[in-house]
Amino acid sequence: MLSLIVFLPIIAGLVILAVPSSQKQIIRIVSLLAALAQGVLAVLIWRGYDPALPGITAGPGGSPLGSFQFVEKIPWISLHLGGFGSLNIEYFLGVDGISITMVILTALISAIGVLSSWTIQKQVKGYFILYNLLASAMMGCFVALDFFLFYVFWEVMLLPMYFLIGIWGGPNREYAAIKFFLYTLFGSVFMLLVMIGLYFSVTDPVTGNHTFSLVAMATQSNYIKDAILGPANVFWRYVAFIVLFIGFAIKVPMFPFHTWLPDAHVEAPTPISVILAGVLLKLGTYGMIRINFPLFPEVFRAGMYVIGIFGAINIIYGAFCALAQKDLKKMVAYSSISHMGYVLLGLAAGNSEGMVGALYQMFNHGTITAMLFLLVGVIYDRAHTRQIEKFGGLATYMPVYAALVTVAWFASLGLPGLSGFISEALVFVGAFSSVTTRYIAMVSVLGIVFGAAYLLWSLQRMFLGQRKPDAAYDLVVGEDGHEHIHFHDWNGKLDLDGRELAMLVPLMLITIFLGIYPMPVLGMLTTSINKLVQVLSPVVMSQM
Amino acid sequence: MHSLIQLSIVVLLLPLLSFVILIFFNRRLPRRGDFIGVGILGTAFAISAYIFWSVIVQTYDPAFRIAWDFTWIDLGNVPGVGPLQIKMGVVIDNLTSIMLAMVTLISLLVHLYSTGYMAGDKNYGRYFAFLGIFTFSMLGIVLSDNLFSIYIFWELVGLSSYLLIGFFFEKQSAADAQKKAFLANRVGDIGMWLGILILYSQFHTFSFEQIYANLAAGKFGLSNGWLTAAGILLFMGCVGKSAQFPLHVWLPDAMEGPTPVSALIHAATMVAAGVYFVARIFVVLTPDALHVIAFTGACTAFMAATIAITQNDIKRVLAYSTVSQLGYMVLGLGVGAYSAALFHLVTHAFFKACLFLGSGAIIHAMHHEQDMRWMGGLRKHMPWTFATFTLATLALAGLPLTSGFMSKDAILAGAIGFAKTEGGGIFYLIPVLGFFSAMLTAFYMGRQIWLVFFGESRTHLKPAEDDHHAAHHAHAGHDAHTDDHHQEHGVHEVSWNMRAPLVILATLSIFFVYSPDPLDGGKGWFMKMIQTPATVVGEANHQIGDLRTPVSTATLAAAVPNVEVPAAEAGEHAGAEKGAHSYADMRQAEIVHAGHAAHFTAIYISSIMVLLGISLAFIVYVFNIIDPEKTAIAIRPLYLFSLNKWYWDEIYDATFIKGSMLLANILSWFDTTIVDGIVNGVATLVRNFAFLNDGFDRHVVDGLVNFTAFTVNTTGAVLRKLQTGKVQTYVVMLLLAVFGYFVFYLTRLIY
Amino acid sequence: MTEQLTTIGLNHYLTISAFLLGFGLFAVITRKNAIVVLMGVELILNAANINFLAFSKFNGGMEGVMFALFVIVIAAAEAAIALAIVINIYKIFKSVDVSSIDSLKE
Amino acid sequence: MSNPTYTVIFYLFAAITVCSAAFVVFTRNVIYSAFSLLFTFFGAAALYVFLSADFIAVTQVVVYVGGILVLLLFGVMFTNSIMKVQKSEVINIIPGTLLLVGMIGAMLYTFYTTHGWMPSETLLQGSIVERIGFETMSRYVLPFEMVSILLLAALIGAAFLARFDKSSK
Repeated sequence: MLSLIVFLPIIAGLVILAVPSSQKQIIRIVSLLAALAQGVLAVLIWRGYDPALPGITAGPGGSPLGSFQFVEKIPWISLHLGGFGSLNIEYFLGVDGISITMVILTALISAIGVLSSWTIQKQVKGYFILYNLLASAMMGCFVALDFFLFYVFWEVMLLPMYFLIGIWGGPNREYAAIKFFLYTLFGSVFMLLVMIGLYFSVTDPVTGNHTFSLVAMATQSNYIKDAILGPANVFWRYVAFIVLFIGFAIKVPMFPFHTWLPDAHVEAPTPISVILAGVLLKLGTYGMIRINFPLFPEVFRAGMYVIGIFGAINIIYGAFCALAQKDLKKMVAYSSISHMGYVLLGLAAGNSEGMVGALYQMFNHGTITAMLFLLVGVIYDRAHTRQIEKFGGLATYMPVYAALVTVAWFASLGLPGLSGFISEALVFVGAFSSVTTRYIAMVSVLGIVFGAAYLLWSLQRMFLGQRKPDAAYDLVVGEDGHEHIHFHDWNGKLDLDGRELAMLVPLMLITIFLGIYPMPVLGMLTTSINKLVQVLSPVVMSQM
Repeated sequence: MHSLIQLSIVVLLLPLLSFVILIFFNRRLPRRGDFIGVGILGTAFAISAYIFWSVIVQTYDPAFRIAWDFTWIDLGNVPGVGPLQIKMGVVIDNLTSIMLAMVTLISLLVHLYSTGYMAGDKNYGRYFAFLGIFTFSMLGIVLSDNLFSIYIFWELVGLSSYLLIGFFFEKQSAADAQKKAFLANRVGDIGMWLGILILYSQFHTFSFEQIYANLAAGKFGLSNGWLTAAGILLFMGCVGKSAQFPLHVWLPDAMEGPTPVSALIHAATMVAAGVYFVARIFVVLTPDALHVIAFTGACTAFMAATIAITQNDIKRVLAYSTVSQLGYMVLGLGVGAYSAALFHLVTHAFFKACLFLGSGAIIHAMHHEQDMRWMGGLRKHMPWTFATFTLATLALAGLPLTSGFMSKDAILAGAIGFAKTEGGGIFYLIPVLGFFSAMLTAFYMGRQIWLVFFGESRTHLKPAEDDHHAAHHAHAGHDAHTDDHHQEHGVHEVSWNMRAPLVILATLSIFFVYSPDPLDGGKGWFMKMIQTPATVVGEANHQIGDLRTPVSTATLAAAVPNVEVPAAEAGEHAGAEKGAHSYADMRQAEIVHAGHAAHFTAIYISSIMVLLGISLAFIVYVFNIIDPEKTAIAIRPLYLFSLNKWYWDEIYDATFIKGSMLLANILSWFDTTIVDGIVNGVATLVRNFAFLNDGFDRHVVDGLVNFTAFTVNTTGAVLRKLQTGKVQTYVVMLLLAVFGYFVFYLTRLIY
Repeated sequence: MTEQLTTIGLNHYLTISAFLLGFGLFAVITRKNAIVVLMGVELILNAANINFLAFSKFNGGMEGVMFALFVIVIAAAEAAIALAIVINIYKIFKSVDVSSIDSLKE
Repeated sequence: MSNPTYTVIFYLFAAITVCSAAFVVFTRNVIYSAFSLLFTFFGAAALYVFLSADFIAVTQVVVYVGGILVLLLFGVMFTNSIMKVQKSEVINIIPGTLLLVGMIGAMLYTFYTTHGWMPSETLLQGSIVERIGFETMSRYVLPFEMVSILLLAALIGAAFLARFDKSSK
């Protein structure tokens, strides 16, 4: 099941490989079908998922079964390294509460991305092959339970992203692409070191030899006492936590490591921005939840407030930067920096409310930001510019677009009734309830106002009022006597066309539904999160 | 589930239904579906009228309360807390049922009125949809039984107000106003949210009941300072929503919206929501928090009144008077005159809605002329409007026989009592400010009446091209129905669907609706039904147990004629009635007692003040004994100070807005220059190191290598001769090699 | 000696194939005309065939025969391809002079 | 087998083969060499018959004479004007000659000095067509199939290479 959902896009990619590159429509349809099939599988997994099983750590008897679901566990690589002993790598997939939502999100966003890639004209074949590879790698990251496998998917993900930005990107694409690539590579190199260190300090309780299994690693009793990252080696455990955290924080992106994001977004084509903001950023926080925190709980508890402070910086700093942007897409990019700050804050809270909020925020941010970038892409297709000053009074002429933008913008600023609100609220509830992050939460509440400020301001400048004299479009009086606007070299539908609606409306419905009744997602989360909070709580640590 | 609960949920959902229908299908429906909005609201009002009837009239019980809730979010078995659910719910008590009836009634009237006022607008259908969602959110606030859902509907009210203020979004001013309103509300909401968080973080619940029970049981884990902070922070929500100083600036700008919207949202209901919320959380407010609230209210009332006297825009005058009246209510709550404040909320809702709708009628008749300086003499042309407007004005000014008189006087009495109880001194500032604002109110309302309705028409005095007027004609389509010539004969009485609401609202501003005794609201049903709940904080003696035990207290409450009795009887009889009237701590009891002692003092002073104000208005505007222009010049600085609204907008613009924009620019510069600069710098550093390394490589390592390289080079030069590129040459070499091996093999073979 | 000349043994065939091989190599090496080079190749293949068949004849196995068969088939394929290539070369270089085709040089 | 006529015929064909091969190599005219190659092939076929591989001989005639030679002639006609004698068409003649003489000499020396050949007493007798068929279908079926695929590929490849190229026109 999981292998299928992971490798389906790659299969589609191979099929596309066989299609002659002139058959653009066939290529698109093939990848769309693959994405839809993935979606169907995701729904099946969702239906078959049992929210009662906690996950996070091994179930009874140290085996993942009974704790994780849809588990696929077969030996993959087994090398004998002489002095180092033997290297056992497993092909180990499985989902629990914290990955099931991400799996669904990934399937959803991939499908949306394919639809949005319909307008790509340059080297369609290569584009979609890389796209499908990327989709597979992302899905793999979320379901991999073997650290080595996770790392493989993690690295595989980089390359297509690099090319997709570097070839299909905007004018300054090479710079953005190489920046993204180096940043992430920098992070993952450390991850590799920590991974090897962990391998040699963890033994599988069942077989007794070293293992990469994250499930085994998540149980502190599996650590060899005086191994390099064993419980005795406090210093190295701290170092490992920090470098691992940096590796993930780059993906999030967290404050000092965030500068690749605006460049990448501004240069990337719309579907890639959607994927990037919708799924890739989540990988950072997902990695923290899956790997960073449960493997080093005591370090996490020591560093809670630092993470919280960085989260607050992300929230407020991102909001301010967004307030100052002139490029709409850059503004949205900074807004997603700000919103990922909420995730960090919720994680730093370390209690169930906060962590549930953080995970729910990951899901909602995926859908909402995807919506934002799609909407930005819509106007960019028409006007070939994203300068906010170049618009004005659009609401009069593109009512549907204006309405959708309003909903998306309000969802992004956390309006009740839309999903973003609940997650932010839960994050704040959690962060405030935990004594560690209480004051941080009080500061970061400011983010609510400034978030509203930049979003409403851009909304006003672009859609309300009258057309600006130097706007990117002309006013023409149509045959019906009313004034219409006309974009230079755009002869498509003025307002949203069917394809764009097909991309946006589902996301919008999800946002509204989850804003009114969040339990479908939260119900899957809570058990695992409560288990995770237990794992992270000092009580469990003291027991061993 | 109690039948009233079901009905109330129906009431809550009906306007939402209207919103959904109209937002999607208004263009397909006849008349853009306005009848749907009106009809649905009519139904909603009928149901809530039934609720009102069965709660207030049938079960005549001050402690009436039914609630129902359901699990909205289930967080499972949370470590350290245990099973944790976030519940949503509905509560119906006297306050709720009264608010329910009030909101639906005014909303219905505004819907009806708008069918006339907004007729012909190009977004006519959307307008009714927005009214629908606003009513939905407002009812949500009224019905909520927990802080979380109140916060949700709070924000939704903000949203609908945003949408409605910016209804004419082509106007830049409207777009600015809606943004300003939303942001100002957000600032308030932050405080409110933090207050909610403080309470939640201790009790892990949002429900009023559980929070109060826990507080009363003294389970609050943090220091008392936190509790006061919680009260003040929660109050900040009210500051934002009901436009209290210092966040009042958005309300006057909100007048950019259509006038019926101003009547519904920015006079009657939404701004009152803040006061309602403070009343809901009244019991958690510590005395210190109450002091803050009282002073805020007093300042607001006074400041707004001083601003109102110099405004020329008819709607702005009313807006500032709204701010001022809201200040009264907050003041009332602050001083502990709980029921008086809520009484004023209701009465004010009716007469202020009447005033706004009347001004709307005038503006409509004057073809979107809003400046009072160019009106006048409308008395003859619009008798209905004149009558109702005047009646509402008297109520607002607080003359006897009106509803406003009773409520305002009750508040002021409470203020005096409060000052007395708190031991005078600075606290006397509050009643003083209150009375002074009462005088100012009378003055500016008299001025308005005179300028608008009396004298001769001054339309011709108006400067030829007036940007204000042009701005009104700017929003397209809105003038479709108004012929552009606005001579006097264009002025005429408005049609019935705009007149009927005026009449109804005016009727509701007369005293007998509320109390048999025109001089004492305390004798009326309202003050009996709405009674001060026992505080659960401060020096509370924990009587939370019998705070809300309906049945036993019902008969008692019915038996008690009016409010000061329990305080009196509290002295005589045993504490049975204490439970009944729920003065959990003596402080409140004293305040109320002193308030009722000060009842007639308040009446006298306020009547004198009102008469003073009205006579001043007459002196200035009717008999022209004092010429307003000359006065204005005489006290020019004060005049300008008032005319420019105490320069609040300028101050905020200079400090917060400019400041945050500056900060934003600085930070983004920091982002692109410093942070990114560091990143790129590291990259360059690495590259330079690479170059350095390369140089070392070339000069030292290569130095050793070069000799080998040279030899290799020469041999290569020789061997290159053989590289002819001709296949056959290669074949020759190959074969020579083979031949060589062959010979070698043969020699081996031989020897 | 006469006996050796009159009774036809393995060496006779080997001698013939040796000559064919030598001539073929000579042609491949020295001739400039690509066609003639091809002919040389054919000669070499024939030499090989003769050897195959001779050996299989003189130790009674079938392997040599089969391989000869395959060699013929492959020779046919090779000839076809090679000639096609020659034609292309002629199209491009307007000559079949092998020595003038030295783009392998740089 | 010391049948004199047999011996004579063998020498005759051997002479035809070798001489025509020499003529192929040494004549300067492509057409001549092509035609004399014909004789070489026939001679070779005859020798195959002597080696009691008559099927191979027939194949040799059919494939080489019928196919390859015709191909070669076509090639010649495509590339040269017929009967034209090309001047200076030999390169590195010295190593060529050396190799020719050396190789042949060395090989003959080897053949006639080594007595390593020990012909088994069971010689290949009679017609072997049936056995070829049997072997082809049983033991050499995989090479057989591979060769057929190779032929197909060669066919397509040749057609592709020598196709009428529009772009060059």
